[in-house]
Amino acid sequence: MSNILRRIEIPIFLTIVATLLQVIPYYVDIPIINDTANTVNLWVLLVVAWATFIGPLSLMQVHGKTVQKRSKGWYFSVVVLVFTVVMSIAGLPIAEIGLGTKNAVYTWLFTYGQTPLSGTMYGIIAFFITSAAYRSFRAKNIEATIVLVAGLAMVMYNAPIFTATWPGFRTIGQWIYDIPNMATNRAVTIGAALGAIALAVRTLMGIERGYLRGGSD
Amino acid sequence: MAILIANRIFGLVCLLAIMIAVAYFIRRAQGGKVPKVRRIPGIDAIDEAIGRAVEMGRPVIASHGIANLRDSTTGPQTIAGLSVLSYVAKKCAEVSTRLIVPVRQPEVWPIAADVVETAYKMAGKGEEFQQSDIVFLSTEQFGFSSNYIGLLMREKPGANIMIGAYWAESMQLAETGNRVGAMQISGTAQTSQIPFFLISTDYCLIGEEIYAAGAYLTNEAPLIASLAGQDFGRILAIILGILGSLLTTALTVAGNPLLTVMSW
Amino acid sequence: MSSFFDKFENIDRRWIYLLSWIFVLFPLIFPLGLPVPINKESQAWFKAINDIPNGSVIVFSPMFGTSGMPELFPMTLATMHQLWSKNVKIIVVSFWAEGPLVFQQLLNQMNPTAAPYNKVYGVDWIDLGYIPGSEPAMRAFGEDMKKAVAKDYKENKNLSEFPIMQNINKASDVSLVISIETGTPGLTEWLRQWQEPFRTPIIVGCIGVSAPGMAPFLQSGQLGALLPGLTSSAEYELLLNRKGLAIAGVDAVSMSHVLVVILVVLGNVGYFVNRGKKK
Amino acid sequence: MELMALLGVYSAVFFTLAIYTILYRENPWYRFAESVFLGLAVGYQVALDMKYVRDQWAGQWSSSSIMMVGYVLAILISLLWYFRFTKQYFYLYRWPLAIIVGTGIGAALRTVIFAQFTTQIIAQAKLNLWVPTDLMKTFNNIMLFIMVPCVVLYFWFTGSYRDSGPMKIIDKVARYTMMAGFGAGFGYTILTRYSMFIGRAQYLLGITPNPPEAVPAFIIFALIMLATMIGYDLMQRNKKPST
Repeated sequence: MSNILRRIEIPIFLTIVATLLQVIPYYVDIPIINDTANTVNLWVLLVVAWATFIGPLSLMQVHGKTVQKRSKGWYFSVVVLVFTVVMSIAGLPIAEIGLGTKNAVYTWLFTYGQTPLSGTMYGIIAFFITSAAYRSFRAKNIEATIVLVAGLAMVMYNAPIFTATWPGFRTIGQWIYDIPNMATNRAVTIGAALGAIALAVRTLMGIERGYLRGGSD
Repeated sequence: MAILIANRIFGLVCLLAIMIAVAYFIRRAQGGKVPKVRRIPGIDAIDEAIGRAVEMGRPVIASHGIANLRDSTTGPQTIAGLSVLSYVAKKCAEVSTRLIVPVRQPEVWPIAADVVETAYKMAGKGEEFQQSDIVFLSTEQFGFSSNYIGLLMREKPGANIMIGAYWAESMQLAETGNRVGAMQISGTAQTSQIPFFLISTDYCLIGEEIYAAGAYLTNEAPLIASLAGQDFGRILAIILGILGSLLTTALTVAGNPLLTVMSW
Repeated sequence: MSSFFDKFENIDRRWIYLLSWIFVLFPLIFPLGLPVPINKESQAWFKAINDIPNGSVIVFSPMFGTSGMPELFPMTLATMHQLWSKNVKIIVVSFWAEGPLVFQQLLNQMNPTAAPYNKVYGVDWIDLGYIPGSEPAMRAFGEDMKKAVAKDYKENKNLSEFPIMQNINKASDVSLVISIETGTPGLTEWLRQWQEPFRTPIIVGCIGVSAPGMAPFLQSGQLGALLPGLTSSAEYELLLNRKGLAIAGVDAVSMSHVLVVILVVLGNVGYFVNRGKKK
Repeated sequence: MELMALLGVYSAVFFTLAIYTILYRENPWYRFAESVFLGLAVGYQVALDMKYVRDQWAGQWSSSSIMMVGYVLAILISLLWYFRFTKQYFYLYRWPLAIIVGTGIGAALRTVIFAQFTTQIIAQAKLNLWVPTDLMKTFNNIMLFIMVPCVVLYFWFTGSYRDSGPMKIIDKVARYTMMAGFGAGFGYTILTRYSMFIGRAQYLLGITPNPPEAVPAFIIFALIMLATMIGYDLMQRNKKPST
């Protein structure tokens, strides 16, 4: 039994059915398939939502091990575990006992913990960029010089101190944005569309298995 | 004029044409007729970097990005990164150089380990494979990057190869690699990160080049064939665009009243 | 001279970090009041919102979390200010988990029921919270809003109980989507799930990092207007005559960018001086 | 200001500065803040997802028995996610994954051809290469007319025509175009990263509408953290000669 369930064909089959169900009604006008597709789409959202505990559980698995083994820095893992559990429980949607997104602990941790932490975490890159710009942004050859000149032009384009001094900075930056940047990104957009279509074809042919790898084998 | 007016049929025809082209090339490849792929210059750079690490007696670090395998745009990048990893592992096994692989996603770890171990076994050096050199660092983005930075500083690799999906950490890693004197090959399809790889690594694979590199190195027929199908789409896009633009210009010069329909 | 550059080349990066702190904190503590020229992006954004006809239905989507707040929150505040000052119906919905919590922080700072807005919840606007599932969720919401969202976020009541939702069922009932976003899901998903099937116009406010990628959609007209980053937010605040955090921060933007320019130029001068010496 | 809010401001300042200490060196302040971040970031989503499934039940899914069966089925399929944590049956988690991946690919495939392919080509086809009244526009349109196909062709990988002579020129044009494009990316990234830093700095400095109570907290915590880190460094330096 378990050998049959284990077969990779099952998830591949599920993927193909799920894909076709969404695509076909967009081009072929059969109301019943369209309604089914819409309902299944809503149903899938439930399956997505129920997966929500995977994050906390894997985190607890990884950090639980660290605590158990008393590995280096295990007390930081305790911190991780405590905040994961508190945040997960405080936000459970049981308004009857005062939990949920309006819960005081939940909103407090979000406003005064999550907000400053994540804003700062990503903001810290400003420093690394500055030091990298100083160290690595060199006009070594023609290509590097183009990146350098275009990059500096854009930096000036975004800073009012430059554009107020000489509006030309704005014009130059605008040109880089509208012409070479547009051309690059249009090609990238077209390429991404082609990539998505090719991925879909490989999936429908049952040969794209990247997302099914992983786990323990 | 039909080309210039957007409607569903035009899209459907394009979609079907591209899908059929991809499917056709894949079928043909399965029958043994695999299209030729251009050798990406970055691949020579990988050989050079490994050679340099050997000369210096330093290890090689190779990473496949920080994305998982599931996401539709970043998953394929991880797969491309793993394909390059298998090539790097093969080269390292041949010259008996230590290879370290930092991993962020728990689900990718077993695959990375498997890829490297297989490459070592294929080179007849299965006993040299060290599982502890496939290091799981942290699931947290910056936890991963700070550990990776630590790894670079301690091991001082001769080569640092980063191919896959990267986000904000791209520059931290590339900058540190630069500082410890590693020859660096990078590549990502995350457009916003390409500039940082471009300026701070020795060779950067741009965007879709990483897929071509992956397909080229693993020689997996369906992947190469699917590239050929995409190339068909590219040519289609270019021809339509050029013809359309010439037509627009001709009509304008002729003062054709139809143009009001498609005015800016 | 060259020894100066030698030393400078190998300077401890922490000195550069310190310079960054100084160049940002100084103009914040002592505002320089540098002039801010108004450019076409912010004008287009102002106009796009100003031109919405009375009584239209707008979907406003905070597609960002706490990490995007420093750059996007000022424009979110300003845009909501302009929207609430008009007579339009606003549906707030997010496909980023943190979206509703970010919007809650907006409500802590501005009160739509009070003057000058005097808007009634459930009649003039409604907060539908977050729908998990990314692109399929956006599709579901476009197909049938009442099925995709059972209850509102603020009062936890059925959607049919609110007057605003009486005649609004799907994307085709919406005349404009305003998406303030940091990445995926974002514009491309809106285009695929809303604009293509339902022809809904879209305008986007985004972080600077995403701005270059928006160019092809702006040029093709798929994207109606784009407000990229903090500098444009500041210009927009000026247009609204409602100075906020963006205008307060724009001096620091200028100074930090000056620092970057100086460092890059110095780095290159050093590079060429040293290279010349080696030759 | 009430106590909890004041405490909140102090924690927000503490966390902000604790993250910034990494700029000086790796240290326990940073590790602590990082751990809290990790815990919170994973925990908050549970609330929103669970609110969604509860609301959905109260909405359409409890309206008829067929819908109820569908809802229960969703729960049963979702249980398979958690087999990931078992050694023996982990592969069952691929089933819900397959359904979700398929639905996602399907949703994208419906319209990707319009949104990212044909519309872009139509925009390209509308380029007018001769605008007598506006020479700049003529020039720009011609540039786009050349640059876009070149960059698209740069990513052409298969077939033997790829290595022909004219392609070398196209590759060059494409690379120069992209370098300028990536320069633009660099410039805008600087704006975003500094905006984030500025946003946090505005909080630390209590600039309205941020709470002014942040300023004393900023000074206190900054002094404590700097003192501990620099103090530790000095201690280490003094210790060295003796060892």
